[in-house]
Amino acid sequence: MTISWIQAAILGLFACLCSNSCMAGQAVGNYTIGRPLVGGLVCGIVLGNLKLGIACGVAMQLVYIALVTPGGTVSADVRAISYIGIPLAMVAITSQGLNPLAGSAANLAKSIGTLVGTVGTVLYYAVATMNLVWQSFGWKDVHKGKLDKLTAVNFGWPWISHAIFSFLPTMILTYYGATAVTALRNALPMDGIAMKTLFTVGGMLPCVGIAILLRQIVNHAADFIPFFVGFTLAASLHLNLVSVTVVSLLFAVIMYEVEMSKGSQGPQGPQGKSGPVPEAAGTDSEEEDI
Amino acid sequence: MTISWIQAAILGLFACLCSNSCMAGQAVGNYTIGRPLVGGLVCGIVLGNLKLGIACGVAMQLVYIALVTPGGTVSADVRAISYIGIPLAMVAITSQGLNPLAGSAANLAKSIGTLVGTVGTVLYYAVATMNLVWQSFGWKDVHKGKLDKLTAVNFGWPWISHAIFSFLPTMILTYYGATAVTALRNALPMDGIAMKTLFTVGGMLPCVGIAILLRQIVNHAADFIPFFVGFTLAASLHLNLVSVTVVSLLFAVIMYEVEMSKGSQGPQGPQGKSGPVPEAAGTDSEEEDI
Amino acid sequence: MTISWIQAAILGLFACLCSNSCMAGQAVGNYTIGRPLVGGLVCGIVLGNLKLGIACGVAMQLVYIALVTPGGTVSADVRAISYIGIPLAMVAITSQGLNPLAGSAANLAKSIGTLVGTVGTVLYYAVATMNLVWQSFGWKDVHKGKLDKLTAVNFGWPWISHAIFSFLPTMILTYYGATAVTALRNALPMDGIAMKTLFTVGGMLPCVGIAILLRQIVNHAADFIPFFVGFTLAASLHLNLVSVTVVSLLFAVIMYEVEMSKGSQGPQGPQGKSGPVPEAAGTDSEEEDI
Amino acid sequence: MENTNNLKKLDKKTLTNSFHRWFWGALTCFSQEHMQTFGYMASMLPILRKLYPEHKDQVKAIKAYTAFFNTNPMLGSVIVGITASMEQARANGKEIDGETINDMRAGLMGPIAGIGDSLIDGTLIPILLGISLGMSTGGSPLGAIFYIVAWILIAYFGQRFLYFRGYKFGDQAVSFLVGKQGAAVRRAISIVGSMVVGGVLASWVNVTTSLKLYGSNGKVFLNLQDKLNSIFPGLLTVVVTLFCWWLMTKRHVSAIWTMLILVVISFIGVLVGFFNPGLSY
Amino acid sequence: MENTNNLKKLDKKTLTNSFHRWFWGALTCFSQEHMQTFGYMASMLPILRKLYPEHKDQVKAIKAYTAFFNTNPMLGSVIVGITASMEQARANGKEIDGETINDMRAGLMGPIAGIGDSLIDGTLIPILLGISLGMSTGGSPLGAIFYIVAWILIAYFGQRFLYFRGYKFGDQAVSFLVGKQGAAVRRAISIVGSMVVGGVLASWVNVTTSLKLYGSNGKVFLNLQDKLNSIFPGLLTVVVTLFCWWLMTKRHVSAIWTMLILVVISFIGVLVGFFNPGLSY
Amino acid sequence: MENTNNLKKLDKKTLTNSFHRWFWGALTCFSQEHMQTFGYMASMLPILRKLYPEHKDQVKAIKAYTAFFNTNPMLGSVIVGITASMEQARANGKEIDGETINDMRAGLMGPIAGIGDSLIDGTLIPILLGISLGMSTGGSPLGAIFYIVAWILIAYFGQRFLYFRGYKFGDQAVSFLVGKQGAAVRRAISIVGSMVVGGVLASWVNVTTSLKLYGSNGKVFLNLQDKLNSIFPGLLTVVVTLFCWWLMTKRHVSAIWTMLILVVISFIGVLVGFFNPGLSY
Ligand SMILES: OC[C@H]1O[C@H](O)[C@@H](O)[C@@H](O)[C@@H]1O
Ligand SMILES: OC[C@H]1O[C@H](O)[C@@H](O)[C@@H](O)[C@@H]1O
Ligand SMILES: OC[C@H]1O[C@H](O)[C@@H](O)[C@@H](O)[C@@H]1O
Repeated sequence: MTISWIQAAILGLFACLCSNSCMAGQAVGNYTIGRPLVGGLVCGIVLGNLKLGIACGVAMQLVYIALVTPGGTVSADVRAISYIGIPLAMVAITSQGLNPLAGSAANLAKSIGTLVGTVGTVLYYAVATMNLVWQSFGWKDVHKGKLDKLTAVNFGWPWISHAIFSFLPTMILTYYGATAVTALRNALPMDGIAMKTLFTVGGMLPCVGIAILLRQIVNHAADFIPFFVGFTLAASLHLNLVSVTVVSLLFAVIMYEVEMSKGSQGPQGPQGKSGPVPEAAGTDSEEEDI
Repeated sequence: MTISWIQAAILGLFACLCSNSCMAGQAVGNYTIGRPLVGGLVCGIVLGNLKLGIACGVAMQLVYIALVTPGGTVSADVRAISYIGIPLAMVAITSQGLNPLAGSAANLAKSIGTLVGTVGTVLYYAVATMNLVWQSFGWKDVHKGKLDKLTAVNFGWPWISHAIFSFLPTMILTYYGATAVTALRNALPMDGIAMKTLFTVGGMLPCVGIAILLRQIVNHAADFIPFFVGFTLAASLHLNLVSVTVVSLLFAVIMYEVEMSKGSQGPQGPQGKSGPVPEAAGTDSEEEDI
Repeated sequence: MTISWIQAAILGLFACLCSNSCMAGQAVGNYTIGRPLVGGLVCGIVLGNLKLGIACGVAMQLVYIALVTPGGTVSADVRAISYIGIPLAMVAITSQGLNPLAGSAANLAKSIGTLVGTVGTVLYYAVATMNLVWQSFGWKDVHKGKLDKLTAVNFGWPWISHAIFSFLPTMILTYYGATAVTALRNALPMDGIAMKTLFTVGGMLPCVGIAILLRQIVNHAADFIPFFVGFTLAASLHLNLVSVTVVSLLFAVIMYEVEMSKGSQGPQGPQGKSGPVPEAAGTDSEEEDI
Repeated sequence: MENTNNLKKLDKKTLTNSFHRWFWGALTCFSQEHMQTFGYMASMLPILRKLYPEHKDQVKAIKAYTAFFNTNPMLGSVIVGITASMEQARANGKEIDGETINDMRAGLMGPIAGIGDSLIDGTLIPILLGISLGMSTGGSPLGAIFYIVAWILIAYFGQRFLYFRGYKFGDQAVSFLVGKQGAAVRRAISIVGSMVVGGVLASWVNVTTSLKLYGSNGKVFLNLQDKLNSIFPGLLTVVVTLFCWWLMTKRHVSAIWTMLILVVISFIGVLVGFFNPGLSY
Repeated sequence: MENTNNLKKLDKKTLTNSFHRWFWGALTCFSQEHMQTFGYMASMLPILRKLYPEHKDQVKAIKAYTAFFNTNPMLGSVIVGITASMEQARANGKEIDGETINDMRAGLMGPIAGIGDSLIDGTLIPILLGISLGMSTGGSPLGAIFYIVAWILIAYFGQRFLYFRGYKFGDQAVSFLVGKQGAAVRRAISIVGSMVVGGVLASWVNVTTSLKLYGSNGKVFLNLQDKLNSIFPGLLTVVVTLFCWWLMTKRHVSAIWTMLILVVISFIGVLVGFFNPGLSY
Repeated sequence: MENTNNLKKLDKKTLTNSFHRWFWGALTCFSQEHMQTFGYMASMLPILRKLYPEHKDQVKAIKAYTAFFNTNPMLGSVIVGITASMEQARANGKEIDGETINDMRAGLMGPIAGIGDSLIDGTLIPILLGISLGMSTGGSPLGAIFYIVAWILIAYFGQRFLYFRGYKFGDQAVSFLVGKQGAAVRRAISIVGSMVVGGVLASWVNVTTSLKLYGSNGKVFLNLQDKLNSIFPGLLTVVVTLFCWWLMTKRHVSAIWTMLILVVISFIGVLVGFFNPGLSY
C-alpha cells in the first residue's frame, strides 16, 4: 500500500477540520471527525481499504478514549493520531502482511499512533499561537468599530494557520512516512525483541487511556466498584457493550433516586460524594491528560 | 384429530366456568381456568394430546399475557381463546402434520387464537346483557323483601345466560370448526404467501401482548430500563424466568427502600413517580386492551 | 498412607495453637491456623500430600464455614476437625483409592470430619476448665500484688492444659486412628448402603454450615433475596466467587447509601432493618452453632 | 346507653361465609349496568341475617347495598370487610347510616379498581404466567399446574386476608394500599413486573429476519440477523414490541388495529424476503 | 418610562443564527491568550445587530464581550443564551451594564467548564465510543456511523436546548446543572460511565502472560494465564490498568511517562518470557 | 491544680505493647468463669506500669480490671484502647475511678460482642473463606495462602486501628460501630455476605437426585434432575439448605440433630433410589 499526493492532500484537509481549534467546530470537527474511530472510517475510504481503516481506528480509539482537554491543554492532538497515525499504521500493517483484524495488527497500530501522537501536540500549539495574529486584526476591528470583520477573523483567517500547521505537515508526513514505514519492514524482524516489545506495548497502551478515564471517575475507593462490575459483566459473562450499558442504566436510575432522596442533608451532601467532581477549568492536572 | 360431541360439550362447560362474569368466580374461573396456559392443559386432557394442548396454550398465553379488563371492558374474552381457539389450533396443527413443539406450530396457534378471539368479545357482552333479566328479578325480590332469592339471582340464573352464549357456541364452533380447519389444509399450501404471512404474524403477535403490559408499566422513559435489563438477562445471559425473577427481587427491595427513604417529600412525591399509576376504573384507555 | 509418631506430634502442636483459647491468639490461632482450609494446607505439608490435604480442607471448610462462638460456646472445635479429621480423612481416601479431587473423596472427608467434630467440643471445655487452675494462681498473685506473674498466667501455664487436652489426644487419635480407618476399608463395601449413605450425607453437610450462616443473616423473608441472587449468579451464570463478590459490592454500596439517606427516621429505623442484628454475647441460640 | 353485654359481634363463621360469597360470586351476575352490585348484596346477606334478627331490619339494611358497585374484585375484598364492620357498628347503635356506608364504598371503589387492575391483572398475574411459561418447555404440564396452585393460594388467602383486615381495622385498612408504603410496594412490584416481562419477551418471542445478501461469488456477505444480534441480542423482537407500544400509546391505535398492522408488515416482509418462517413443504 | 409596545424582542431566527455561530465557531479562532473570546463575540454579533439599530450602540455593546472567555463549549451554550436575554433586557432599558454581564460570564464559565469537561468529554463521549467500538467488530463501519449520528444529534440538539433554555430562564437555567438534580444526574451518568468503561476494558483490551512452567517430564504444570483467569477473568488487564491509574493519580506521573514505563515493563517482560505477542515469522 | 507540664502521656511503644498483648493473648487463658478477664489484665499491665511508677498504685489500679470481661476480641480491641486513655486521664488526676471504667467496659462489651461475632465470624470470615475456596480448585494451595495473608493483614491492622482509635477518641470511638453509619456499614456487609454465601453454596455444594423414570420401551422419560434444573438451576441444593435453615430457625433443632436428620434422609433416599453418589466398586 502506498499513499498518493492526492490521498495525502485529502487527509490533510480532514486534519484541518478536526484538529483542536478545529475549522468544523468542536462538536463536528474535534469530537466527531477527529475521533480515531471516525478517522479510521475516513482513512479507510480514502485509502481504499475500509476494513483495515476501521480496524486501525478502533485500535487507536481505545488508547485515546478519554481526550479531555481542560483549558485548551492538549497532550495528544487528534489530527496527528487520526490522519497521520492511522494511514501510516495501515501502510505498516499491509507491508508486514498482517491480518488486519488480528490482535497483532491492532497492537502495531496503537504503537504507531502513540509515536506520532506527540507530533500533533506541537502542531496544535503552533496553530493556536498563529491565531494570535488574526486575533490582533480582530482587536483593531473592534476598536475601529468594524464589527462586520469579526466574522472573517473567527471563521476565515484561521484557515491559514491550519494550511500551514495542519494541512502541510499531514500531507507530507503521510506521503513520505508511508515509504519510510514500508522500509522499516526489512530492518526489524518480527520475532526480534524490538518488534515483540512494540506489539506488547501496543496491547497495553489502552490501559493508559482507560486509566485516565478512571482518574476522572474515581474519587473514593468505592467508585472502582461499578467499573469492576462492568468489567466482570463483559469479561466473565461476555455481555456486549450495549447490554452492559442497559444494565448500567438500571443502576444509574437507582443512584439517581438515592441521590434525590437525600433530601434533608442539604445540597453539598450529595455533591460531595457524586461521581466526577466538577472543578474549575484548568485547575486540574492538565499536562497529564493524553 | 377430530372433536366428538361429548368432547365439544365438555369444552362448552369450561367456557361457562371461565368466561367473564364467570360461573366459577373470577379468581378460579377467569383468572385460572380461563388463562390459555390452563386452557391448554384442559384441552390437552379432553382431546387426548397433552403435549400439543400445552404447547398451544403456551403460544396463546403469550399473546394474551395482559388481560386487563377495567370496568368490565373486555376486548378479547378468554372463553373463545382458550376453549375454541386452542382446540381448533390443535386440530389444525395435527392436520398440517406440524411438530407440536416447533415454533411454526406455535405461530399457527397464535394466529388462529387471535382470529377467534373477537368472537369471545361478542359473546361476553351477550351474557352481560342477558344478566339484566335476572337482575330485574333481583330488584323485584329486594323490593318485596324476598332476600332469600338473591342467592339464586347471583349464583343460579346466570347459568342460563351461559348455557346460551357460552356453552352452545363453544360446543358448535369446536365441533364444526374442526372439520373446517382440517379442510383448509388442502386449500392453503404451506409455502404460499398466505401461510407464510400467517406464521410470521403468529410469531409477532405476542409483541402486542407485551406492549400492552408495557403501556401499563411505563410512564417515563426510565421505566423502560428494568424491562430492557430483564430482556438482556434472558436474551444475552440465557437466565430462565425464575432466575430473572430472583434477580429482579433484589432490585425491587432496593427500590422499595429508596421509596421508603423518601421521607420528607410528602406522600404525593413517591406516588407520582411510582410504577403503574393507579387510576379510577374505567377511565383509562378501555377499548385498546386486548 | 500411614501417620508416624513424629507427624502425629506436629499435628498435636498445631492443635494447641489453634484450639479455642488458642495459644497463638484468636486471630492467628483460631481464625487462621484453625480453619480447615488452612488445616488442609498444614496437614498436606506434614503428611506429604499437599493436593489431598487441600482437597480435604476445602471439603470440611464448607461444613464449618460459619464458626461463630458467642460467649465461648463452641459446638464444634476446630482442632479436632482440622488436625484430627483432616489427617484421618486423608488416610481413608488414600486407602479407598479414591481420586483426591473427586466429589466422592470430598464427601467422605466431610462425613469423617463431622464424626470427629464433637470430640473437639469435649476437649475444648476440658481446656477451659483446667485453665481455672492457672486463673486461681492469678488471683492469688493479684491479691499479693505480684503483677509480674500475670504474664505467665495468661501466656505460659495454659500450655499445660493444651499439652494434656490438645496435644496428647490429637497425637494419639491420629496415630492410631489412621490404622483403624484403613482397617475399615475392607469392612464396608463401596456399593453398600452404608457407604452410599455416608457419601450422600457428606454431600449435604455443607448445607448445614450455610444454613447456620443464613440464620445469622436472615431476619426477614426479604433478606433471602441477595442470597438467592448470589446463588443464581454462580449456579446459572457460572460466575466465580471473586466475580460474585465484585457484583455484590455494587449492591452493598447502594444499600449503604440508601441506609445513609434515611436521614429523618432516627437512628433506630435503619438499625431495625439492617442485616445481622447485633445482640449481646451469649444471649442468642448458643448451642445450635456448629 | 348501649350495653356492652348486648353488643352484637359477627362470628368467624358468618364472616367466612360472607367472604366466600364474595370470592365465588363477585362477578357471576355481572351486567354493564349494575356490575358487581348483586355480587355485593349476596355477600352481605349472611352479615345482615346475623346482625338483624328481624326480617324488616334486614330488608331495610340491604337497601344500602343496592347502589351501584364495581371495583377490582381481588383487592375489593377489603371493602366488603369494611362494610361488615360498619354494619356491625350500625347494628350496635353507632351513628352510621346507609349513606355513610355508601360514601365509603363509592370513595374506595375507584382507586382500588385502578390499583388492583394494574397490580393484580397487569403485574402479578403476568409475572406468575411468565414464570409458569418457563416451566412449560417441551409441552410439560408443570407450568400450568404451578400456576394453578400458586395463583389460587395467593388469590384465596390474599383476598381472605384483605377481607378480615378490612373487618378488623375498618377504614384504616386501606391506608397500606394507597399510602406511602403502598406506593413503595407498587414501585417494587413494578420493577419485578418489568424485568420479568422483559425476560418473558426474550425467552418466548423471537422475531428474526431471514435476510441474507449474497456476494457475486455466491457467498453470504451480509447475514442481517447475525449483525443485529451482535448489536443487541434479540434486537428485532424488542423493536417490534416497542413499535406496537408506540402505536398504542403514542398513536392511540387499538390492539386489534395494531395486530392488523403487523399482518400488513408481515405480508410485505414475506414478499420482499425479509421474513421467512422457513416452513417445510 | 418604558413602553411595552416598544419592547425589543429577539426573534427565533436571530437566536438560531447566534446559536449556530457558537456551535460552529466557539473554538475556530482559539489562542492560549484569548481562548473563546472571539468565538463568543462572533456569536453575539447577530444579537447586537438586532437589538441596537445604531452602529455606535453595537460597538458600545460588543465591548462587554471583549473580556476573556473560556468554558466547555457544549454546556457553555447555556451562557451564550443567558447573555442574549440579558442583552435584550439591557436594550429594553433594564439596569444591566457590561459589568453585570461579565460578572455572570466569569462566574459561570469556571464551574461549567469543570462539569462539562468531565461530563461530556470524560463520560458521555467515552460511553458512546465504547458502544460504537462494540459495533465495529470485524472492521464493520457500523460503529463509526452510529457514533457520528448519535453524537451529532445529541450535540446539536443538546446545545440548542441549552442555548434556548439559557435565553428563556436567564440565570436560573444553570441551576439544573449545578443544583441537587444536577448532582444526581452526574452521579447517575458516572455509574453508566464506570460500568461501560469497565466493559470497554474487558471487551477490547486483553493483557495476557505467556508464562508456562514445564515439569521434568516436559508437560506444562503451571499455565499462569489459566490460573489468573480462574481467580478473576481478565486479571492482568485490570492490574495493568490499575497500575497506570496508580502511577498517574498517586505518583503524579504524566501519561507520556506512564507509557514509557509500560515500554520498559514490556521490554523486560518479553526478555524473561512473561510476555510474548506470539507473532508469526 | 494539675500542671500541664507534669501530665503523663502514654508513648507509642507502651500502647503498641499493650495492643500486642491483647492481639495474642485475649483468649489464651480463657475459662467459662472469667473468660477474657486475664487477657485484659495482661494487656493493661504495660499501661499501668507506665502510668504509675509506684508499685502500690499499680496494684490498686489493676483491681478495676479484675471484673468479668468478655467480648468479641477483634472489635473489642477498641475497648482496651478506650481504657488506656481513661487510665491515663485517671493518672493525671481526672475524676475517673475504677467504677467508671468498669461501667464503660460492661456497657460496651455486650453490644460489641454481638456486632463483632456476627460481622467478623459470621460475615467477613465466611466471605474471605468463600473467595479462598474459589482459588483452591484442583487442590491448589493458592486459596489457603490468600486467606492467611488477607485475613492476617485485616485482623492485625484492623484491630490495631481500633485500639488506637479507642485510645484517641475515648468513648466516642464506638459511635461509628453502633451509630447510623455503623448500621449502614453492617447492612452493606450483610449484602456482600449473603450474595457470597449464595455463591459459595452454588459453587461448592451440589445436591442432586439420581432419579430417572423409564418408559415401557426402556427409554428414560423423566430425568428428574434435568427437570429441576430447568425450573431453577441448583434447586435441590437450595431446598436442602432452606430445609436445614427452617429446622434450626423455626423448629429450634440443633446443628447436630439437623445433621442426623440429613443422615436419615440420605439413608431413605439411597434406599428408594432418589440419591446415588455413583461410586465405583
Ligand atoms: O476546559 C474548558 C475548555 O477549554 C478550552 O476551550 C478547550 O480545551 C475546550 O475543549 C475545553 O472544554
Ligand atoms: O376495573 C374494575 C373491575 O371492573 C369489572 O368489574 C371487571 O372488569 C373487573 O375485572 C375489573 O377489575
Ligand atoms: O461472644 C463474644 C466472645 O466470647 C468468647 O470470648 C469467645 O467465644 C469469642 O470467640 C467471642 O467472640
